[in-house]
Amino acid sequence: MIQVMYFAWVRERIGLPREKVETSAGTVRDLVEELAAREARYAAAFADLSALRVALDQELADFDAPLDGVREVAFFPPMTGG
Amino acid sequence: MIQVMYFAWVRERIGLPREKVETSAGTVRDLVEELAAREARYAAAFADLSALRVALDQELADFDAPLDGVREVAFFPPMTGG
Amino acid sequence: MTVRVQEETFDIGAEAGAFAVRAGGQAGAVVTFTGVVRDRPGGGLREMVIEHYPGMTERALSSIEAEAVSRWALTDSLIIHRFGPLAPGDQIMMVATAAPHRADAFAAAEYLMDYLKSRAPFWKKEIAADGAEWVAARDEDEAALHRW
Amino acid sequence: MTVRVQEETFDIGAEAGAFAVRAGGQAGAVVTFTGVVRDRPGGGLREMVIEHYPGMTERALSSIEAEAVSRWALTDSLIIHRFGPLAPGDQIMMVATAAPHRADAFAAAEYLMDYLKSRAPFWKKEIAADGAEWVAARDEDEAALHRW
Repeated sequence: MIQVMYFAWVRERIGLPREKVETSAGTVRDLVEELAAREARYAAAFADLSALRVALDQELADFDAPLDGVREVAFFPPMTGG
Repeated sequence: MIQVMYFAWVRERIGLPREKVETSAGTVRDLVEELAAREARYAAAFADLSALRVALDQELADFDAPLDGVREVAFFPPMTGG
Repeated sequence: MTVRVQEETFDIGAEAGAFAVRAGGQAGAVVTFTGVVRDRPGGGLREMVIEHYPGMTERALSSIEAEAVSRWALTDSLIIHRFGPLAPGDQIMMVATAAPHRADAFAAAEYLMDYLKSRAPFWKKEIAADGAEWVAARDEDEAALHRW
Repeated sequence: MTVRVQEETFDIGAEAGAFAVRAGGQAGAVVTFTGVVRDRPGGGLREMVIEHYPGMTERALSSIEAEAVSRWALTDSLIIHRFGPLAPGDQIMMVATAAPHRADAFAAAEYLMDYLKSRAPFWKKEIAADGAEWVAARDEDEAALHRW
Protein backbone atom coordinates (compact mmCIF):
# COMPACT_ATOMS: atom_id res chain seq x y z
CA MET A 1 0.00 0.00 0.00
CA ILE A 2 1.53 3.29 -1.16
CA GLN A 3 0.42 6.80 -0.36
CA VAL A 4 0.17 8.64 -3.70
CA MET A 5 0.03 12.45 -3.66
CA TYR A 6 -0.79 14.97 -6.37
CA PHE A 7 0.04 18.67 -6.44
CA ALA A 8 -0.86 21.76 -8.48
CA TRP A 9 -2.56 21.01 -11.80
CA VAL A 10 -1.97 17.25 -11.39
CA ARG A 11 -4.10 17.40 -8.24
CA GLU A 12 -6.75 19.46 -10.01
CA ARG A 13 -6.86 17.21 -13.06
CA ILE A 14 -7.12 14.00 -11.05
CA GLY A 15 -9.49 15.65 -8.61
CA LEU A 16 -7.95 14.62 -5.32
CA PRO A 17 -4.82 15.48 -3.33
CA ARG A 18 -3.88 11.99 -2.19
CA GLU A 19 -4.98 8.39 -2.12
CA LYS A 20 -3.81 4.99 -0.91
CA VAL A 21 -2.94 2.75 -3.81
CA GLU A 22 -2.65 -1.02 -3.66
CA THR A 23 0.00 -1.86 -6.22
CA SER A 24 2.75 -4.28 -7.10
CA ALA A 25 4.34 -1.90 -9.60
CA GLY A 26 8.09 -2.30 -9.73
CA THR A 27 8.97 1.24 -10.83
CA VAL A 28 7.40 4.68 -10.88
CA ARG A 29 6.73 4.21 -14.57
CA ASP A 30 4.81 0.97 -13.88
CA LEU A 31 2.73 2.77 -11.29
CA VAL A 32 2.00 5.59 -13.73
CA GLU A 33 0.77 3.06 -16.28
CA GLU A 34 -1.53 1.43 -13.74
CA LEU A 35 -2.97 4.80 -12.73
CA ALA A 36 -3.34 6.08 -16.32
CA ALA A 37 -5.30 2.94 -17.19
CA ARG A 38 -7.88 3.64 -14.49
CA GLU A 39 -9.87 6.57 -15.85
CA ALA A 40 -9.68 9.41 -18.35
CA ARG A 41 -8.75 12.00 -15.67
CA TYR A 42 -5.70 9.93 -14.71
CA ALA A 43 -4.79 9.37 -18.36
CA ALA A 44 -5.02 13.15 -18.91
CA ALA A 45 -2.83 13.93 -15.91
CA PHE A 46 -0.15 11.45 -16.96
CA ALA A 47 -0.35 12.08 -20.72
CA ASP A 48 3.05 13.81 -20.90
CA LEU A 49 5.61 12.59 -18.40
CA SER A 50 8.12 15.22 -19.52
CA ALA A 51 5.78 17.79 -17.93
CA LEU A 52 5.82 15.93 -14.62
CA ARG A 53 8.19 15.42 -11.73
CA VAL A 54 8.11 12.67 -9.14
CA ALA A 55 9.29 12.43 -5.55
CA LEU A 56 9.76 9.19 -3.62
CA ASP A 57 9.49 9.57 0.15
CA GLN A 58 9.95 13.32 -0.36
CA GLU A 59 13.09 13.13 -2.48
CA LEU A 60 13.09 13.96 -6.22
CA ALA A 61 13.48 10.79 -8.30
CA ASP A 62 13.35 9.44 -11.86
CA PHE A 63 10.40 7.68 -13.44
CA ASP A 64 12.61 4.60 -13.72
CA ALA A 65 13.28 4.49 -9.99
CA PRO A 66 12.20 1.29 -8.18
CA LEU A 67 9.37 1.44 -5.67
CA ASP A 68 10.79 -1.15 -3.23
CA GLY A 69 10.12 0.05 0.29
CA VAL A 70 8.74 3.39 -0.84
CA ARG A 71 5.82 4.61 1.27
CA GLU A 72 5.01 7.93 -0.39
CA VAL A 73 5.00 8.81 -4.09
CA ALA A 74 4.20 12.36 -5.22
CA PHE A 75 3.48 13.61 -8.76
CA PHE A 76 3.59 17.28 -9.66
CA PRO A 77 4.61 19.76 -12.39
CA PRO A 78 8.04 21.44 -12.39
CA MET A 79 8.41 23.63 -9.32
CA THR A 80 7.90 27.38 -9.51
CA GLY A 81 8.83 28.71 -6.07
CA GLY A 82 10.81 31.79 -5.17
CA MET B 1 45.03 79.58 -7.37
CA ILE B 2 44.01 75.94 -6.90
CA GLN B 3 42.38 74.31 -3.91
CA VAL B 4 44.45 71.22 -3.08
CA MET B 5 42.92 68.57 -0.81
CA TYR B 6 44.42 65.57 0.95
CA PHE B 7 42.62 62.53 2.34
CA ALA B 8 43.40 59.54 4.56
CA TRP B 9 47.12 58.90 5.10
CA VAL B 10 48.06 61.58 2.56
CA ARG B 11 46.31 64.13 4.77
CA GLU B 12 48.00 62.73 7.88
CA ARG B 13 51.44 62.68 6.30
CA ILE B 14 51.23 66.22 4.98
CA GLY B 15 49.53 67.37 8.14
CA LEU B 16 46.62 69.34 6.71
CA PRO B 17 43.39 68.58 4.90
CA ARG B 18 43.49 71.33 2.29
CA GLU B 19 45.37 74.39 1.18
CA LYS B 20 45.29 77.03 -1.53
CA VAL B 21 48.22 76.66 -3.89
CA GLU B 22 49.53 79.33 -6.26
CA THR B 23 50.88 77.38 -9.19
CA SER B 24 51.45 77.50 -12.90
CA ALA B 25 51.88 73.73 -13.16
CA GLY B 26 50.62 72.41 -16.49
CA THR B 27 49.69 68.89 -15.35
CA VAL B 28 48.98 67.05 -12.12
CA ARG B 29 52.46 65.56 -12.31
CA ASP B 30 54.00 69.06 -12.48
CA LEU B 31 51.98 70.08 -9.44
CA VAL B 32 53.13 66.97 -7.56
CA GLU B 33 56.74 67.86 -8.31
CA GLU B 34 56.29 71.40 -7.02
CA LEU B 35 54.66 70.15 -3.83
CA ALA B 36 57.19 67.36 -3.27
CA ALA B 37 60.00 69.92 -3.53
CA ARG B 38 58.55 71.99 -0.69
CA GLU B 39 59.27 69.94 2.42
CA ALA B 40 60.09 66.41 3.56
CA ARG B 41 56.47 65.70 4.60
CA TYR B 42 55.29 66.47 1.05
CA ALA B 43 58.13 64.46 -0.46
CA ALA B 44 57.13 61.53 1.80
CA ALA B 45 53.47 61.76 0.81
CA PHE B 46 54.23 61.84 -2.90
CA ALA B 47 57.13 59.38 -2.86
CA ASP B 48 55.19 56.63 -4.67
CA LEU B 49 52.58 57.85 -7.14
CA SER B 50 51.40 54.31 -7.83
CA ALA B 51 50.02 54.32 -4.27
CA LEU B 52 48.06 57.52 -4.94
CA ARG B 53 44.93 58.53 -6.79
CA VAL B 54 43.99 62.01 -7.94
CA ALA B 55 40.68 63.73 -8.60
CA LEU B 56 40.24 66.96 -10.56
CA ASP B 57 37.13 68.92 -9.68
CA GLN B 58 35.81 65.76 -7.99
CA GLU B 59 36.33 63.41 -10.93
CA LEU B 60 39.04 60.72 -10.95
CA ALA B 61 41.87 61.63 -13.31
CA ASP B 62 45.38 60.65 -14.41
CA PHE B 63 48.59 62.22 -13.21
CA ASP B 64 49.20 63.37 -16.77
CA ALA B 65 45.91 65.29 -16.91
CA PRO B 66 46.19 69.05 -17.61
CA LEU B 67 45.24 71.53 -14.90
CA ASP B 68 43.73 74.17 -17.22
CA GLY B 69 40.66 75.59 -15.55
CA VAL B 70 40.77 73.09 -12.68
CA ARG B 71 39.74 74.60 -9.35
CA GLU B 72 40.06 71.61 -7.02
CA VAL B 73 42.73 68.88 -6.97
CA ALA B 74 42.53 66.04 -4.45
CA PHE B 75 45.18 63.44 -3.60
CA PHE B 76 44.35 60.26 -1.74
CA PRO B 77 45.16 56.54 -1.52
CA PRO B 78 43.07 53.92 -3.37
CA MET B 79 39.52 53.95 -2.04
CA THR B 80 38.34 51.37 0.47
CA GLY B 81 34.63 51.98 0.90
CA GLY B 82 31.82 49.47 1.12
CA MET C 1 20.95 28.42 9.59
CA THR C 2 17.18 28.70 9.56
CA VAL C 3 14.38 27.50 7.30
CA ARG C 4 10.79 28.63 7.79
CA VAL C 5 7.77 27.68 5.70
CA GLN C 6 4.72 29.66 6.77
CA GLU C 7 1.36 30.97 5.66
CA GLU C 8 1.59 34.30 7.51
CA THR C 9 3.54 37.24 6.15
CA PHE C 10 6.90 38.31 7.51
CA ASP C 11 8.47 41.68 8.10
CA ILE C 12 11.38 41.86 5.68
CA GLY C 13 12.63 44.80 7.70
CA ALA C 14 12.62 43.00 11.03
CA GLU C 15 14.05 39.82 9.52
CA ALA C 16 16.90 41.58 7.74
CA GLY C 17 17.64 43.66 10.82
CA ALA C 18 17.66 40.69 13.18
CA PHE C 19 19.78 38.76 10.74
CA ALA C 20 22.36 41.53 10.51
CA VAL C 21 22.44 41.90 14.30
CA ARG C 22 22.86 38.14 14.75
CA ALA C 23 25.73 38.15 12.24
CA GLY C 24 27.31 40.80 14.47
CA GLY C 25 31.01 41.47 14.23
CA GLN C 26 31.73 38.17 12.48
CA ALA C 27 30.24 38.83 9.07
CA GLY C 28 31.25 41.80 6.99
CA ALA C 29 28.64 41.15 4.32
CA VAL C 30 24.92 40.46 4.52
CA VAL C 31 22.89 39.83 1.37
CA THR C 32 19.11 39.50 1.27
CA PHE C 33 16.80 38.58 -1.55
CA THR C 34 13.07 39.16 -1.31
CA GLY C 35 10.58 37.86 -3.82
CA VAL C 36 7.46 39.98 -4.26
CA VAL C 37 4.20 39.04 -6.02
CA ARG C 38 4.35 40.96 -9.26
CA ASP C 39 1.20 42.12 -10.98
CA ARG C 40 0.74 41.10 -14.61
CA PRO C 41 2.19 43.50 -17.18
CA GLY C 42 -1.28 44.90 -17.93
CA GLY C 43 -2.49 44.57 -14.32
CA GLY C 44 -5.49 42.50 -13.27
CA LEU C 45 -3.86 39.92 -10.99
CA ARG C 46 -6.29 39.31 -8.17
CA GLU C 47 -4.25 36.90 -6.12
CA MET C 48 -1.45 34.40 -6.29
CA VAL C 49 -1.92 31.10 -4.50
CA ILE C 50 1.15 29.16 -3.49
CA GLU C 51 0.80 25.43 -2.99
CA HIS C 52 3.53 23.36 -1.43
CA TYR C 53 4.31 19.84 -0.25
CA PRO C 54 4.46 19.95 3.55
CA GLY C 55 7.34 17.91 4.84
CA MET C 56 9.20 17.68 1.57
CA THR C 57 9.40 21.47 1.39
CA GLU C 58 11.32 21.78 4.65
CA ARG C 59 13.57 18.86 3.70
CA ALA C 60 14.36 20.32 0.29
CA LEU C 61 15.07 23.79 1.66
CA SER C 62 17.27 22.45 4.46
CA SER C 63 19.23 20.37 2.02
CA ILE C 64 19.69 23.32 -0.38
CA GLU C 65 20.84 25.44 2.53
CA ALA C 66 23.25 22.75 3.76
CA GLU C 67 24.78 22.56 0.29
CA ALA C 68 25.28 26.34 0.22
CA VAL C 69 26.91 26.24 3.65
CA SER C 70 29.30 23.55 2.44
CA ARG C 71 30.28 25.54 -0.65
CA TRP C 72 30.80 29.02 0.77
CA ALA C 73 32.21 30.47 3.96
CA LEU C 74 28.93 31.61 5.51
CA THR C 75 28.40 32.67 9.08
CA ASP C 76 24.61 32.45 8.79
CA SER C 77 21.78 31.86 6.37
CA LEU C 78 17.99 32.12 6.36
CA ILE C 79 15.22 30.94 4.06
CA ILE C 80 11.59 31.97 4.58
CA HIS C 81 8.93 30.90 2.08
CA ARG C 82 5.21 31.50 2.36
CA PHE C 83 2.31 29.46 1.04
CA GLY C 84 -1.40 30.15 0.61
CA PRO C 85 -3.14 33.11 -1.02
CA LEU C 86 -1.09 36.28 -1.62
CA ALA C 87 -1.94 39.67 -3.14
CA PRO C 88 0.14 41.66 -5.66
CA GLY C 89 2.91 43.46 -3.78
CA ASP C 90 2.99 40.84 -0.99
CA GLN C 91 6.30 39.26 -0.11
CA ILE C 92 6.52 35.64 -1.17
CA MET C 93 9.83 34.65 0.31
CA MET C 94 13.25 35.81 1.34
CA VAL C 95 16.72 34.39 1.66
CA ALA C 96 19.57 35.98 3.56
CA THR C 97 23.24 35.10 3.77
CA ALA C 98 26.04 36.45 5.94
CA ALA C 99 29.73 35.96 5.25
CA PRO C 100 33.06 37.58 5.99
CA HIS C 101 33.38 38.59 2.32
CA ARG C 102 30.76 39.89 -0.07
CA ALA C 103 31.56 37.51 -2.94
CA ASP C 104 30.57 34.52 -0.77
CA ALA C 105 27.41 36.19 0.50
CA PHE C 106 26.27 37.11 -3.03
CA ALA C 107 27.12 33.73 -4.58
CA ALA C 108 25.40 31.79 -1.81
CA ALA C 109 22.26 33.94 -2.02
CA GLU C 110 22.06 33.42 -5.79
CA TYR C 111 22.63 29.70 -5.36
CA LEU C 112 19.87 29.45 -2.74
CA MET C 113 17.50 31.30 -5.08
CA ASP C 114 18.34 29.20 -8.12
CA TYR C 115 17.80 25.91 -6.30
CA LEU C 116 14.78 27.09 -4.37
CA LYS C 117 13.13 28.13 -7.67
CA SER C 118 13.47 24.75 -9.34
CA ARG C 119 14.09 22.16 -6.62
CA ALA C 120 11.80 23.07 -3.73
CA PRO C 121 8.18 21.85 -4.06
CA PHE C 122 6.28 25.10 -4.48
CA TRP C 123 3.78 25.88 -7.22
CA LYS C 124 2.25 29.24 -8.04
CA LYS C 125 -1.22 29.82 -9.41
CA GLU C 126 -2.30 33.21 -10.68
CA ILE C 127 -5.94 34.15 -10.18
CA ALA C 128 -7.09 36.98 -12.45
CA ALA C 129 -10.48 38.36 -13.47
CA ASP C 130 -10.27 36.39 -16.71
CA GLY C 131 -9.35 33.06 -15.15
CA ALA C 132 -6.78 31.12 -13.17
CA GLU C 133 -3.52 29.67 -14.39
CA TRP C 134 -0.63 27.70 -12.96
CA VAL C 135 2.64 29.55 -13.52
CA ALA C 136 4.85 27.61 -15.92
CA ALA C 137 8.45 26.86 -15.01
CA ARG C 138 10.87 28.98 -17.04
CA ASP C 139 13.66 27.37 -19.04
CA GLU C 140 16.03 30.07 -17.76
CA ASP C 141 15.39 28.90 -14.20
CA GLU C 142 16.38 25.34 -15.02
CA ALA C 143 19.36 26.60 -17.02
CA ALA C 144 20.49 28.74 -14.08
CA LEU C 145 21.32 25.57 -12.13
CA HIS C 146 24.06 24.63 -14.56
CA ARG C 147 26.31 27.47 -13.51
CA TRP C 148 26.96 25.97 -10.08
CA MET D 1 16.99 56.06 -7.20
CA THR D 2 18.45 57.39 -3.97
CA VAL D 3 21.94 58.12 -2.63
CA ARG D 4 22.54 59.05 0.99
CA VAL D 5 25.88 59.80 2.66
CA GLN D 6 25.45 60.23 6.39
CA GLU D 7 27.18 60.03 9.75
CA GLU D 8 24.22 58.63 11.67
CA THR D 9 23.31 54.97 11.58
CA PHE D 10 20.39 53.58 9.60
CA ASP D 11 17.87 50.86 10.30
CA ILE D 12 18.56 48.17 7.72
CA GLY D 13 15.21 46.71 8.63
CA ALA D 14 13.24 49.89 8.04
CA GLU D 15 15.20 50.72 4.89
CA ALA D 16 14.76 47.29 3.33
CA GLY D 17 11.10 47.24 4.30
CA ALA D 18 10.38 50.70 2.90
CA PHE D 19 12.30 49.83 -0.22
CA ALA D 20 10.29 46.65 -0.78
CA VAL D 21 7.02 48.50 -0.17
CA ARG D 22 8.03 51.26 -2.60
CA ALA D 23 8.90 48.67 -5.23
CA GLY D 24 5.34 47.41 -4.75
CA GLY D 25 3.74 45.27 -7.43
CA GLN D 26 6.25 46.33 -10.09
CA ALA D 27 9.35 44.53 -8.92
CA GLY D 28 9.41 40.81 -8.33
CA ALA D 29 12.92 40.82 -6.90
CA VAL D 30 14.57 42.96 -4.23
CA VAL D 31 18.22 42.45 -3.32
CA THR D 32 19.99 44.19 -0.46
CA PHE D 33 23.61 44.19 0.55
CA THR D 34 24.69 45.44 3.95
CA GLY D 35 28.31 45.98 4.93
CA VAL D 36 29.07 45.49 8.63
CA VAL D 37 32.22 46.49 10.53
CA ARG D 38 34.04 43.23 11.09
CA ASP D 39 36.26 42.73 14.09
CA ARG D 40 39.81 41.61 13.43
CA PRO D 41 40.35 37.85 13.28
CA GLY D 42 41.81 37.83 16.80
CA GLY D 43 39.51 40.61 18.07
CA GLY D 44 40.72 43.92 19.47
CA LEU D 45 39.25 46.37 16.98
CA ARG D 46 38.18 49.40 18.97
CA GLU D 47 36.67 51.42 16.19
CA MET D 48 36.67 51.98 12.49
CA VAL D 49 36.76 55.54 11.21
CA ILE D 50 35.47 56.24 7.73
CA GLU D 51 36.73 59.34 5.98
CA HIS D 52 35.19 60.60 2.77
CA TYR D 53 35.35 63.47 0.31
CA PRO D 54 32.14 65.46 0.71
CA GLY D 55 30.76 66.49 -2.63
CA MET D 56 32.76 64.04 -4.68
CA THR D 57 31.26 61.14 -2.73
CA GLU D 58 27.69 61.99 -3.70
CA ARG D 59 28.72 62.61 -7.31
CA ALA D 60 30.60 59.32 -7.56
CA LEU D 61 27.76 57.31 -5.99
CA SER D 62 25.13 58.95 -8.19
CA SER D 63 27.17 58.26 -11.28
CA ILE D 64 27.72 54.60 -10.29
CA GLU D 65 24.00 54.27 -9.65
CA ALA D 66 23.11 55.89 -12.99
CA GLU D 67 25.40 53.44 -14.77
CA ALA D 68 23.70 50.48 -13.05
CA VAL D 69 20.27 51.83 -13.99
CA SER D 70 21.37 52.09 -17.62
CA ARG D 71 22.68 48.51 -17.68
CA TRP D 72 19.89 46.60 -15.95
CA ALA D 73 16.12 46.79 -15.91
CA LEU D 74 15.74 48.19 -12.39
CA THR D 75 12.61 49.67 -10.91
CA ASP D 76 14.49 51.24 -7.99
CA SER D 77 17.88 51.44 -6.30
CA LEU D 78 19.32 52.80 -3.08
CA ILE D 79 22.82 53.48 -1.77
CA ILE D 80 23.46 54.53 1.83
CA HIS D 81 27.03 54.97 3.08
CA ARG D 82 28.08 56.21 6.50
CA PHE D 83 31.17 58.12 7.52
CA GLY D 84 32.76 58.91 10.89
CA PRO D 85 33.61 56.57 13.78
CA LEU D 86 31.94 53.13 13.83
CA ALA D 87 32.14 50.20 16.26
CA PRO D 88 32.54 46.50 15.37
CA GLY D 89 29.14 45.14 14.36
CA ASP D 90 27.89 48.55 13.17
CA GLN D 91 26.45 48.83 9.70
CA ILE D 92 28.72 50.73 7.34
CA MET D 93 26.57 50.92 4.25
CA MET D 94 23.85 49.27 2.25
CA VAL D 95 22.74 49.03 -1.34
CA ALA D 96 19.37 47.80 -2.53
CA THR D 97 18.07 47.04 -5.99
CA ALA D 98 14.59 46.16 -7.23
CA ALA D 99 13.85 44.61 -10.61
CA PRO D 100 11.21 42.51 -12.33
CA HIS D 101 13.66 39.58 -12.47
CA ARG D 102 16.15 38.37 -9.91
CA ALA D 103 19.13 38.13 -12.25
CA ASP D 104 18.99 41.89 -12.86
CA ALA D 105 18.56 42.71 -9.18
CA PHE D 106 21.54 40.52 -8.19
CA ALA D 107 23.84 41.72 -10.98
CA ALA D 108 23.07 45.38 -10.31
CA ALA D 109 23.66 45.01 -6.57
CA GLU D 110 27.03 43.34 -7.18
CA TYR D 111 27.95 46.00 -9.69
CA LEU D 112 27.07 48.79 -7.26
CA MET D 113 29.18 47.12 -4.59
CA ASP D 114 32.18 46.56 -6.84
CA TYR D 115 32.25 50.15 -8.02
CA LEU D 116 31.44 51.64 -4.66
CA LYS D 117 34.39 49.73 -3.14
CA SER D 118 36.98 51.05 -5.54
CA ARG D 119 35.60 54.18 -7.16
CA ALA D 120 33.80 56.10 -4.41
CA PRO D 121 36.04 58.28 -2.21
CA PHE D 122 35.84 56.50 1.14
CA TRP D 123 38.77 55.41 3.26
CA LYS D 124 38.71 53.16 6.31
CA LYS D 125 41.00 53.40 9.30
CA GLU D 126 41.09 50.70 11.94
CA ILE D 127 41.79 51.80 15.49
CA ALA D 128 42.96 48.97 17.75
CA ALA D 129 44.60 48.78 21.16
CA ASP D 130 47.95 48.27 19.46
CA GLY D 131 47.68 51.19 17.06
CA ALA D 132 45.81 52.62 14.10
CA GLU D 133 46.07 51.63 10.47
CA TRP D 134 44.52 52.65 7.18
CA VAL D 135 42.88 49.68 5.49
CA ALA D 136 44.73 48.81 2.28
CA ALA D 137 42.83 48.38 -0.97
CA ARG D 138 42.62 44.74 -1.99
CA ASP D 139 43.76 43.60 -5.42
CA GLU D 140 40.61 41.44 -5.66
CA ASP D 141 38.46 44.54 -5.37
CA GLU D 142 40.18 46.21 -8.28
CA ALA D 143 40.09 42.96 -10.25
CA ALA D 144 36.35 42.63 -9.60
CA LEU D 145 35.72 45.66 -11.81
CA HIS D 146 36.96 43.83 -14.88
CA ARG D 147 34.01 41.48 -14.98
CA TRP D 148 31.57 44.23 -15.93
